[in-house]
Amino acid sequence: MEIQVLFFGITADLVGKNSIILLVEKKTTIKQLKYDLTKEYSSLKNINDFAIAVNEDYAEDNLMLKKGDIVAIIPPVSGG
Amino acid sequence: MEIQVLFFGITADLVGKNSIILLVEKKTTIKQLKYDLTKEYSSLKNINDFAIAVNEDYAEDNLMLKKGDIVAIIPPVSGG
Amino acid sequence: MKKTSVLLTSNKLNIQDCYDFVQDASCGGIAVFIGAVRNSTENKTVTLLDFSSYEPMALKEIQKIADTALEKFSITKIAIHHAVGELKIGDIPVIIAVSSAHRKAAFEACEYAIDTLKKTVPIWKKEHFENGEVWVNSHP
Amino acid sequence: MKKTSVLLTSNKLNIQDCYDFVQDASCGGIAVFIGAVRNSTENKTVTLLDFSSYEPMALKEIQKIADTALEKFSITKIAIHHAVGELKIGDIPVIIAVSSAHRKAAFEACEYAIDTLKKTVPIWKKEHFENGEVWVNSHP
Repeated sequence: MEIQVLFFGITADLVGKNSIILLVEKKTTIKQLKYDLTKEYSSLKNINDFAIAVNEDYAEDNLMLKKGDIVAIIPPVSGG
Repeated sequence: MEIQVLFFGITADLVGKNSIILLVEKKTTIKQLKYDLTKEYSSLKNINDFAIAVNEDYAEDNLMLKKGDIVAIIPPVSGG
Repeated sequence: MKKTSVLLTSNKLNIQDCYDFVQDASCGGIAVFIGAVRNSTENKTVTLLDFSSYEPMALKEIQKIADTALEKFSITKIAIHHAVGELKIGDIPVIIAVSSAHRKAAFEACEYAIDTLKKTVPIWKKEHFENGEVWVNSHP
Repeated sequence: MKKTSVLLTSNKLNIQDCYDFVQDASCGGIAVFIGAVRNSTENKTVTLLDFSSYEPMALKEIQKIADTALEKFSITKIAIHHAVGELKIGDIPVIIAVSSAHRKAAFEACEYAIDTLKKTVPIWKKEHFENGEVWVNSHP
């Protein structure tokens, strides 16, 4: 199934893109997605851990993705 | 010897004056002055304790007054 | 460089003035406290507050607070401005602004300054109600 | 009555706007935190900061902070305004203003809001130096 993945901050620079469409298996968890992304974009290993948001909310590692989800890669934030 | 005594806040209302010239013995302490003032102006008993400043600084009970001192009666403050 | 701005005035206080004084290129955070005249005390409706002071001593005590805050906390600049005279609901009796490299010290110094001001500075307020008036803090 | 004002903007932030929003006749104290762009980080000279955000999520997270502050503390109103885009030294990336009947709650809520914002809101800053640039917080 297709999901959209958005990259922000340093991750957009490392991956060289702001957004991709990714094909994932049904029942893929956030944890699995993180593993897959880091495998595909090994440059992501160069930063502190990143968080994942699904449809604009922070997601736990065990959440399962659904078709059409918008996933955002959230490197350590630095607002304020 | 002569000293000047200034009244502020509620004490000016209670005493009915902003300022008096007072004759005190040499070596009068702040503690003695408070006692004398409360005796002379018994309405001062109607308020919470008051502090005394001498020449614009808070004074301890054991400080001795000097000729020409400017003494201020400081009821509980309520700025801010 | 002047690090403290101390003011006792019958004019309207200005937040931007305090901010502009403490703002500094080395500072990452500015904490500001603004006192405001509330419309009630202990369920009684306040119509206005009248602030009086022992002016020379009040200025000295406010200056002491500013100087002590600079010693006690890692801050850059501090402004303490207080109004006197008649203030209406919503008017501003006091503004305290503190700048520092990091925000924690600015918050701490700002709270220290307002807490101390309310204990030591010879300023008094008389609350006026619809049917009377009272000197705040003065009665047992 | 609207109790929260949340803003993410590429325009200049305005302290008076935040004050005016939170000011209320029932409030005796207003605590304000103003973030400012510092001229140095770890002894390196900063020339400018570039703030980017995941805008819809950032707005939701800022709104959550405002709502939670209203639940956790005895406060009346809260404004949280954040800037995005390029900011120079002395410019203001964030303003948080909190009003309450009594000052303690306003200070606590203001610190809570800025502390939480720095942990949860998806906003990132890139620091530009004379000879390079770096994403803040991103490297081990």
